[in-house]
Amino acid sequence: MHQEPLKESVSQLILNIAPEVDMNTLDPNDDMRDELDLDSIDFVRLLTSIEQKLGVRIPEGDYAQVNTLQKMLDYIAQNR
Amino acid sequence: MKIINMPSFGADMAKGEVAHWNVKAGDTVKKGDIIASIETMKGLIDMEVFDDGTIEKLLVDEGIELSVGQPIAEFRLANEPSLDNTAQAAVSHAPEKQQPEKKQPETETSERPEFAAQPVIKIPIIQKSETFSGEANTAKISPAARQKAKELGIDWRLITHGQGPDGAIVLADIERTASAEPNKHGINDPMRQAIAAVVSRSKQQIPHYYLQLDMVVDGAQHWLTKHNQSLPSEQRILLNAIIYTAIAHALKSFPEFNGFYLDGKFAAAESVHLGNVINLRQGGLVVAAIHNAESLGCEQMMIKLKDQVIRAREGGLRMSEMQDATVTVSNLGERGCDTIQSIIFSPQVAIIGIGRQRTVPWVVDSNVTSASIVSITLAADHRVSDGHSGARLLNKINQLLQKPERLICTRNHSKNRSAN
Amino acid sequence: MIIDNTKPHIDKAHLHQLLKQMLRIRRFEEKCAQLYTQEKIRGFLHLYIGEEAIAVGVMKSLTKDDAVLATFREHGHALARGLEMNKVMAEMYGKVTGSSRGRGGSMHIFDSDLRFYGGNAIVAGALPLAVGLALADKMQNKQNVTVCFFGEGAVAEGEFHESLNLAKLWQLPILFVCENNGYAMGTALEISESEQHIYKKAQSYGLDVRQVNGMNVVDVESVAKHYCDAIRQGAGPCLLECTTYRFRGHSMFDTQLYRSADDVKKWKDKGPIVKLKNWLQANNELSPHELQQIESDVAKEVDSAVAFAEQSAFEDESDLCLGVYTEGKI
Amino acid sequence: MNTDIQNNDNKTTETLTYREAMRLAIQESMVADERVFLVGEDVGNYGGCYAVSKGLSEQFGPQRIIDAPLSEAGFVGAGVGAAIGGMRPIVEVMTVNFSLLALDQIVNNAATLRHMSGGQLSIPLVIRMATGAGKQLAAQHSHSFENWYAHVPGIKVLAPATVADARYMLSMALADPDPVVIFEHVMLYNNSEPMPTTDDCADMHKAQVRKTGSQISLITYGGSLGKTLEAAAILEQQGICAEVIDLRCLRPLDTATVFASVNKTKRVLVVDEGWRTGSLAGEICALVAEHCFWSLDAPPKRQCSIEVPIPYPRHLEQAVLPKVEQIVESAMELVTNGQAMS
Repeated sequence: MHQEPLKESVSQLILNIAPEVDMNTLDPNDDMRDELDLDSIDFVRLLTSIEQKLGVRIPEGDYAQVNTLQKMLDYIAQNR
Repeated sequence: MKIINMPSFGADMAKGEVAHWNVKAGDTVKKGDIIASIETMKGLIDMEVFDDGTIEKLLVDEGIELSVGQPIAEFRLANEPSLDNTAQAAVSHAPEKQQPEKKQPETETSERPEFAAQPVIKIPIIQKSETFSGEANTAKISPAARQKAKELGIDWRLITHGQGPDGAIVLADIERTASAEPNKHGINDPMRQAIAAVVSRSKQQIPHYYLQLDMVVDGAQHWLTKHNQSLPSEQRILLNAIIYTAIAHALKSFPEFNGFYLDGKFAAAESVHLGNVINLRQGGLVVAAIHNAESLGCEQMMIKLKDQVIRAREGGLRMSEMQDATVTVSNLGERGCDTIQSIIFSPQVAIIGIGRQRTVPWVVDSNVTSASIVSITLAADHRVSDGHSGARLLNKINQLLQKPERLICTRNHSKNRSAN
Repeated sequence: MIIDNTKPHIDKAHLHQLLKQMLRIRRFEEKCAQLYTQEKIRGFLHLYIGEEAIAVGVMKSLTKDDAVLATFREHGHALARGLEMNKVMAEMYGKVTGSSRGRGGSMHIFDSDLRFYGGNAIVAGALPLAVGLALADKMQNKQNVTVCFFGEGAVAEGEFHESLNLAKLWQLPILFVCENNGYAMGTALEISESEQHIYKKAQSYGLDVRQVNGMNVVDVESVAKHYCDAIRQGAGPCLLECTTYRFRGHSMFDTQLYRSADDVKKWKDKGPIVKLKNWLQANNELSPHELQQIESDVAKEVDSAVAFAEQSAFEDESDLCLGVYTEGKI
Repeated sequence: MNTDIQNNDNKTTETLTYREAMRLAIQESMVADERVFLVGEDVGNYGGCYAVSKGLSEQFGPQRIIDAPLSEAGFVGAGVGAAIGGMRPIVEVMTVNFSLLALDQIVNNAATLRHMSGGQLSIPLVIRMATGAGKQLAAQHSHSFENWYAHVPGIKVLAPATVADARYMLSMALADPDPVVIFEHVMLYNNSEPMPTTDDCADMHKAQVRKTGSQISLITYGGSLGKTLEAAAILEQQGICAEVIDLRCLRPLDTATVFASVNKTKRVLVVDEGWRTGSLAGEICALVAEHCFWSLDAPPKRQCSIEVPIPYPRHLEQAVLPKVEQIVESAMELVTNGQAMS
């Protein structure tokens, strides 16, 4: 899956914020914020690290398009 | 021309007086002649001249007290310029005291004590503000225990009675509270025990009363989206930051909700140290104080909130942050619930809960529409305040929330904006 | 007691040298007095003016391996023993170029190469050291003499009794030289000692003793030479009592109430330099030009010593603790 | 008590007394270096007030085992002079009580000359003195002034408490180029231990952990080591694990060993036969407060003699000196914070 390296780096960014999370039990299509118990500040920190590390800015308006891991990966892939 | 000065005959001789001149202007003298007798605290001592020459002028009369080194006569050496080379001249002209060269460190070997006025070191008297803003309790704790508590991130203040001499908290107390597996959930988790101790004491001792007000946040949310639109995610402001700022600014005008109730008396705090309840990822919570929150704008409040959450989760909160909150705000985040009825953190006297943002049917001018609201609750100590002022506080928060643009800037000086 | 007439053959050059040595001390001490009034020298300052003949006379009979111990009135002994005037003056200033890195000052001048084991601020403090140094020389069968100078005030100290007894008991090679200047600080000998003849005290321990006029450098030299030779051949400890007088106060801050001005004047006329100078001039052994030459040489030496001290630096504070123990090397 | 030591070297014996150990040390150093000699009151014919130098005069002769008259300032000063002069003297001052007459020579000459001469004079001198109380010799003959000497920069101060230290510390002191004062507690002379070897004696500057422990550091030296070890044994039976540190060197203090122990155990009790005010125990408590403050779980404590002239009657003398029971009680109080042990 050509997205493999991207998934790897996004997972790492998530682990920086929620170290105790087990990424492989996360269903890529579940709502990340619920599953990983990310509150608004955690979510903003995640977006910030994506913007800084992967160079993709996700405006507030598009938050709905990135609420699952899979949708986030697709969104990033399209906008890099 | 050479100046003869009041000679020093000993380290502890600061002053001298010409008791009697043996010479007058114009007299020629030989090296070693006694030209005067000097009155010192030990009595009369002869003063000799160290060169052949002539007394040009006597500069001081008998009986005048001078300090050592003051000129008393002018003297012309016998054969100007005498055979003495520079060394002699170096010595004879105005003699400075035995000073080390500039670059040398100041090692004053002259024992004549410098009684120059000692600079009076003005010890700044710390204005103990009459309103209480310091240490909550005066319990004693051993340095080792304090160190261990810091390492384990335990707020030792939560331990009411240590086993040390007259209740001092010692290492064993800290280790007992930390004796369970630190990362295992369960009632004997030291964090859990510490929280249990506080909340049960608060619940039993503090007569809580509860108020709630639902506040429309559409205006604030709209302003936020426009504000964040062009900003990188790092600088975006969350709604919570605006609500915290509104609460902090409102509290400035309601001192009876911001301070400590101790030994039967309430003392309002000088400024608003807003306790921010941070839920730790493995469970449990820590309360970190945002100092002087009443003077922060929501941009700065956002930075503070993010910073404290990061440090709380990495165990980096400072002891002072964990101790001196004067009022607390609790929120359970977006997936929390509609309203929170909180327990006050003794010895504080109020706690404000923020429910999750939700859309509800809302009647405006008898038309039913929808609105996005947040339920703000206040739990307060009835010994200190009453429902009437609690309600006015909640309305003040609501009023500030409707004008978010006013909350953006950092207030330079909270004093001159006393509201109401 | 007068000395016998085995005066050694004395020639003019030797006498000029004695005169120059005494003048070096006299002018050095006068310059120190001046510098003290200008606060360039601090602490205590005890001047040797009037007693120069003793140090100069005794030092002439010593080899470089002999050991010398003096008292707080030690500038004359240091200069006569051969310490550079620059280093002694720098020590008075407390400069790091001084004989003891500026740490001792006027009363604590040392030079281990010349075995000049310094002054000592404690009256009679050096006497036991002299006993030990002589003991060490004897144990290592070295033919050295240890010379220990002290004032008549020291005889009242227990260490005087203990040291002289040990010296004779262990038959040690020590020449004790008592500079009897009549006053222990402000206390005249008459009111401090039951037996005022110091040499008689020493005799009670079995030491070979002699009294000599401390103002006559030639007599002092010849008696000292006689004793040093005897000691080197194992005669055991000897004591030389030199009657002398200090023309200045005990130290700089001394009103000298304990003696009369004409008493001082009387002694000054019989001073060691005046005595030798008059004798030489009377016997046409000292022309005005020669005297003037000696005086100007001495003046140059004193002035350059002052300049050296003025320009020298103080010891850096960071070296303060060096030398307390050996590992803190200096 | 095995008093006479054959002088041949191949002598092996099961045990050695403290006195015999010091005698062997002197004998050995005098054989090894002819610059070494012993001077002191009654060291020759009489064989030494505490019989330490018994037999040495016959072996080395009166020129190297020198009986001195009662002139402490005299012969101690002579020791300083001889050391400057190239010898390696061992001066025996019968007891610290008499050393007061020689303090001027020790402080103003021995300790000071090297520094004050700008490093020119070296004084490789060893001064040995008996010290301490316990033999009912009353006030003038029962002093403990190790703290006086440990206050003076320029000398080193040793307190050998074991037979091994008595046996091997002297040669280290003689090898040191600076003056060293060795205190031998009067109550130790009859102690007997198995024949020690050189590795039973660490470097003279080092303190030694005589018993490891985890709950409290008992720090002591010289004559008090025995009672401190006894107290530690009693504490062990009562479930308290005490560590015992023997300082051995009182100047310079081996602070590294002290701090390591206190930082581990969190509590410290210093046992010192000197009077409390201005005592070595005070110095150690100050050092601990300055350097181990953050690991202290109880205030540093001292067990010293009561501040009175040591009385002659036995029961009073014992009442003045630190006792085993007191050490146990103080340690117990520190460890249990005054509550009964659960």
